[in-house]
Amino acid sequence: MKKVYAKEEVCVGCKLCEVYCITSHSKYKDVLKAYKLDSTRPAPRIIIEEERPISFSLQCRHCDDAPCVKACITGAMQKDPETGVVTCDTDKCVGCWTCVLVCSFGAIVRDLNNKIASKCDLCAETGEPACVKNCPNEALVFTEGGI
Amino acid sequence: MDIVIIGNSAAMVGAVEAIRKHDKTSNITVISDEKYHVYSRPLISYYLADTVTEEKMAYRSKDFYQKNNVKTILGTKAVSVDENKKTVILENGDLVKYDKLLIATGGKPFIPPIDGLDKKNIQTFIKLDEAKKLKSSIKPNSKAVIVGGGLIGFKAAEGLHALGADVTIVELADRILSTILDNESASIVTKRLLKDGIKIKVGTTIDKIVGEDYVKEVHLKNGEVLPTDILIFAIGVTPNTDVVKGTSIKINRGILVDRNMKTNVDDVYAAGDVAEGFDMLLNSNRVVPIWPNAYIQGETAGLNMIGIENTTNGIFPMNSIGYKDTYIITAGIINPPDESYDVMVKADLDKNTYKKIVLKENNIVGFILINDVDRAGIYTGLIREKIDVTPFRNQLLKDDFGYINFPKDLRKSKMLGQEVR
Amino acid sequence: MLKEGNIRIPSGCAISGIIDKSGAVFSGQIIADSIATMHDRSNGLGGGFAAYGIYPDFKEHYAFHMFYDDAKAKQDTEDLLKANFVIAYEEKIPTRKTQSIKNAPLIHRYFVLPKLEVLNASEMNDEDFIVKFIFNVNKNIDGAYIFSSGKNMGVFKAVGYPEDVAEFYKLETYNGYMWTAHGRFPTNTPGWWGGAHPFNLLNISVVHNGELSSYDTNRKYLEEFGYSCTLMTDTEVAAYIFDLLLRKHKLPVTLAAKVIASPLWNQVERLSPKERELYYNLKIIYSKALLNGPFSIIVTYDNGFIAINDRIKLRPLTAASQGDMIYVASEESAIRRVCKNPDKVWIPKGGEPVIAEIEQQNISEIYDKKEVTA
Amino acid sequence: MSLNYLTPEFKVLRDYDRCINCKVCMRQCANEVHSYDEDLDKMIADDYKCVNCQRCVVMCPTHALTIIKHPQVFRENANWTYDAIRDIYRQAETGGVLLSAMGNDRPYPIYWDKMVINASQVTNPSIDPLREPMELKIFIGRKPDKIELDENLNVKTKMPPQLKLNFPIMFSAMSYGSISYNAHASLARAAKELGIYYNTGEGGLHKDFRKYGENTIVQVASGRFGVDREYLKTAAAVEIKIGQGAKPGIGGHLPGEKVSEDISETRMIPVGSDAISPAPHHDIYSIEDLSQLIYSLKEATDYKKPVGVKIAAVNNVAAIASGIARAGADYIAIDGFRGGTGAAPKRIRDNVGIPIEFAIASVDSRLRSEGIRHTISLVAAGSIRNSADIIKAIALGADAVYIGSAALIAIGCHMCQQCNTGKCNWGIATQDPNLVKRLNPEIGYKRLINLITAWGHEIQEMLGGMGINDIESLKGNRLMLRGIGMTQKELDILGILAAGE
Repeated sequence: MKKVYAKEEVCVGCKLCEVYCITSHSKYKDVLKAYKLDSTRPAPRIIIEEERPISFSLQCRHCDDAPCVKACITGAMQKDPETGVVTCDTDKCVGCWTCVLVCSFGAIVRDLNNKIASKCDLCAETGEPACVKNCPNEALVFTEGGI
Repeated sequence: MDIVIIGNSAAMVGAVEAIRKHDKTSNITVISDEKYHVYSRPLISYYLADTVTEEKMAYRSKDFYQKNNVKTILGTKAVSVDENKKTVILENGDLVKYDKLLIATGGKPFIPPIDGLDKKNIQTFIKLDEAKKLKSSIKPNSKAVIVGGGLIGFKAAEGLHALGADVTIVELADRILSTILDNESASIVTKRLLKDGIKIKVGTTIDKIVGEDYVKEVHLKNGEVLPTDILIFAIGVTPNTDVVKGTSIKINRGILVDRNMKTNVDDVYAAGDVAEGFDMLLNSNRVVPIWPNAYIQGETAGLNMIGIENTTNGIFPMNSIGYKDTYIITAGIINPPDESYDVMVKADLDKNTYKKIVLKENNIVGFILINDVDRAGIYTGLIREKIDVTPFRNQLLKDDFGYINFPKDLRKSKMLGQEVR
Repeated sequence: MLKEGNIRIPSGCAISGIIDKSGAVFSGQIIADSIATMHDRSNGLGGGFAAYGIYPDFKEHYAFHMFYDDAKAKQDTEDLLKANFVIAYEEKIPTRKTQSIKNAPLIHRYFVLPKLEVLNASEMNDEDFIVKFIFNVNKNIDGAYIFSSGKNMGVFKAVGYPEDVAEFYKLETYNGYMWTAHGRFPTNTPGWWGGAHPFNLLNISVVHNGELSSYDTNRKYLEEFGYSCTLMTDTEVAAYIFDLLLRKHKLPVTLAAKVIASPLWNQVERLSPKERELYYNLKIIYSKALLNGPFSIIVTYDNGFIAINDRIKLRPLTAASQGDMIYVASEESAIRRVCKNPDKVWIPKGGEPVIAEIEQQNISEIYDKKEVTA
Repeated sequence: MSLNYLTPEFKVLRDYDRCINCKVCMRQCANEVHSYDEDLDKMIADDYKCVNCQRCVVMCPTHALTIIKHPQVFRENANWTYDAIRDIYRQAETGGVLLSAMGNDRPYPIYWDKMVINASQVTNPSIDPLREPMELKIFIGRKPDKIELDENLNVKTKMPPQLKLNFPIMFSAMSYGSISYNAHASLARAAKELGIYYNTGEGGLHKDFRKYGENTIVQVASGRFGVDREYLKTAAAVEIKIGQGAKPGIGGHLPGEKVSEDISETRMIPVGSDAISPAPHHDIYSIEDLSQLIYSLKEATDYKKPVGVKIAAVNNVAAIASGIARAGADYIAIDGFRGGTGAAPKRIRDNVGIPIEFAIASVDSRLRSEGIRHTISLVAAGSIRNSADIIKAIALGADAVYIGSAALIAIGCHMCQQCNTGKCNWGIATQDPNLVKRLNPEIGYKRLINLITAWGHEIQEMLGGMGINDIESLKGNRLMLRGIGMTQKELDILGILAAGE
């Protein structure tokens, strides 16, 4: 399946991916409004690691054998059998963080405001991950089969 | 082929989902004494605390059985197994034939043999029915005594406190959550509970129960007497091996299984809290009664039952638990038994954060994280994959420890889609 | 108003050329009739003819055709001529009064050979000597212009329609084995006799319809080889390039054609290794001799002509054959006028030359034989 | 510390209605202009540090930033200008030579902009490059006077080595050290894909880029950095650098702090040591010395590679070029006074040398008058800004052009002229790994390809307009140019007529 991969050699550590991740998952799909108006502004679903000069963003790998799905105590975490996308049903999620415990990528974010596990859904709504689309240096690629 | 699963929880779901990925035709029959659609057992404390409705406790969607073509016999207990005739005997005398059998009966609560157990308002807390019962009997300011400060007791305390009960935990060990916490981390958690008025008695246990029809007070071994409206036993669970008693299926603490989750008897498998499977850290068999293990073991059993060779790498204990704003994630060996382990700790007791990593040789074998729990799974992964942490050992405790601290090759092999399945 | 030589003037034109490959001669009336058919392609500001084989009596002598604006120019030129040449014969070129031909200069011809002692002192071969002399006269003697300088051939040109020019020069009285004609349509000149076509240097004459976009590049390239482009016309440049390629660099005429209308690089890449090597060198060495822009051109030399278009054929050119006769012209009508039933009529592709040569002469083998047989 | 008289050159305008405190600006500014003030809960800016590189402006996701020239003025004075006064402040403060970067930015006339190009009307059909072939391929190298054939039409001429260019454009010499690894990677890869050449500059050839050797011109400069047998063998051509337009007569100095391990290996000098290129080659004090070096390099490369010479355009450039042609060079690159640099003394950059337009015209005229123009190729450099400049350069007599600044602009340079500080926020003129990675060669090479392809299309369009379908027919075709607003003397030197003539 197509996944987001980071090229750390050209990640500039600007964190625009985070800005656009938030925007993409905000009820406004606009940076300014997401930040200025959205009272329930979501947490970014991206982890940015930085130890200069290295930096990269890391998001859910949508593992084939997703441990988070198996470990989830509520059944909120699901892997779509068709698309392979792992998503968290926030209605079911109770914020027990078992997924956080088992995700070896550390890619699941605790959204403490909403007490739900927050993770990359590959911007399922728009079909193209906002982080990839807006990465100013093409350090993120959305592709099949790794890089 | 007829596949029979005794049990209707995580291991069952793991097995069914694994089977149906490859095999759409075999008959699957699920037998359980509980009458409910498969639900999430860990959510009973959330149910108790009113944070989830019964509706939302469904572990899988309502059409789970139908979608997976599973026949269910719910509300009827399986009482024994005839491994020679390949038959499960139900409490109503019905016989269920199997070609492959998965025993996933889970655990049963342990209640010590003490005086006064016959009083009312004494119960255990591992099933939905028990949660319902508890919920109906509790009233604001009810005095609740929980015997056992382990995972179940801890969550029960949270739920009861949320309902306005006056809660006291009685724990024999010197700290609560003694299997997953060390002293320092337990003190942080204890402090948090005390702040909410939850009382904790450690180093002692129940001596006897006093009351007429209903429980009235509990006498502790240290002499203390606790006025009690409701008494909950949460000392622990033991593998529910009743159904195989008297068979040739070998039991130690739980049903002994190999790495395919097969018992010593052909065509009989066991998974979940009832099974005593391989613990990769102890390098021996052990009952690890936690939800994720149950699913994974069920999955492994399911695959092997339909002839797809699959082994688990083994399991190890891991828990994510919390009380309101206090988060606890732990895994593996957290209290090293001998000198051959190394321990790294970073604690900030003012901020109530605690990070402990236990290493054996060059591998992480366990950790405790209190509050600073983000990305805990990276450590879990390092344990699970037995990755040599030597190159970044001194960075393990960093606040923002992550893939960036991995050697480049390791990082890239993990991150860039070259992960080994 | 500036005339040719002071400014570069583009022009449109009609061209026609006829050769009898057997070497038999025929009257100038035929070419005059041919070019007259294309009257509308010229505007009366220039017409002319090149005729080969017309001076059999002086066939070893260089025949200089001269325009003089006045007696002084004539005197100065003749002084210089006499200092350098032995003049076998000289005369005013016979003309007849023609209504539409006006303002004729003095028109003379001289049949000459270089004086041996002067030639030897110059350390040049006689052709280079002649060329230098021509450049000298045309550049330095005000009002004098040598417009024809070959052997056994001559150029006749004037300001006027070509058919009037033929009448003026009494061309029906000349007989040659090869003729070309030109009718001119300059865009911004009063018309100057010297500026009319054909353009000639030694035995090479050029009639040309077109405009060289590469003019300045070609011109500067030629200047490096000692050519002096005094007329600033495209035809002059084209003539010199042929002079350079054919006379000085001894290229076969087929290859000269591939220089001025070179194949594209992607065509070169598809050739055989040997040809690729040849064209690679040819294109690189003679890149600035490529004639760029629209043209159809007939270049006549001793024993034949080459007619060719620019490589994307932006100007008309039709060819025909009947027996030993080869015809080329801007328009088929100009051929049909003098050859009612040709054996074959064709329209050459851009950059593909029509080469027609006297057959009984011993012609060195040329590269592309297919192109030889018109 | 005494008072610094300098006021900020630029002013950062932040639209707080749009600022979302995302700190992208802060993370992207190597000059540390932006910071987040916790007390104010606002992003703030230190105008003093701003060099107007516009990285933050471009990166800001809400377009909240604008950089303007600081409105602070001195009392109006046509003589003591803003720059004149500030330069004195700087020198009074530091006691040092003023350094600057990129090309001469003084308001000298730009002769490209005083020339206009011809097009066909009526008498000569313009050619549509979308329909008709249009050749841009050229060859750089010495050309024989004539072709020699045997009787079977086999070529007997020995063709000297040629560089084949699909476009009459090459990337100018810019050393690894002055620009980043990723900048080199972008240039090299683009050159390969385009079928043109890039030039290592004088800093050696990084081992990673040897694979681009067929599209690489290696430089041999006065410091001889990175020059060894393999370096010469790897390249497609060798260029002796005598001078560059931005600083004729001046050597170079790459400070030791920029000499990283990688650069050290590439330049073949110790890590951390200053890389000093002497002003002259100390083995070339005369034209005959140059000839010796040319032939030494030809020997070293078995006469299989063109050896060119790059000089700065100076007063006597025509005679020098003639000497170089006769000294055996295969091409001459002439760098005009607006050519860029990674660092140059400002006074020299702004005052020494002549415009490339004149240099090319006079060199071409001179070589033609000597009858040797066709024996050598001429490359024009020094601020070629667009395809029209290229058309004009070639019509004036160049065979090809070098582009340096334009190539860097294509990959992100915003002309802040601070290359010498090593803090290039665009990852071009820097060795800071944090900044270098900002230039993604994957993007960079494509942008370069786009630029050259676009210019190629424009050149084809303009050629077609002139009725030309081969760039060769534009070379020295000065009739295609006309001058506007020039003196007769200038027109004469350029060898062009005035518009309307």
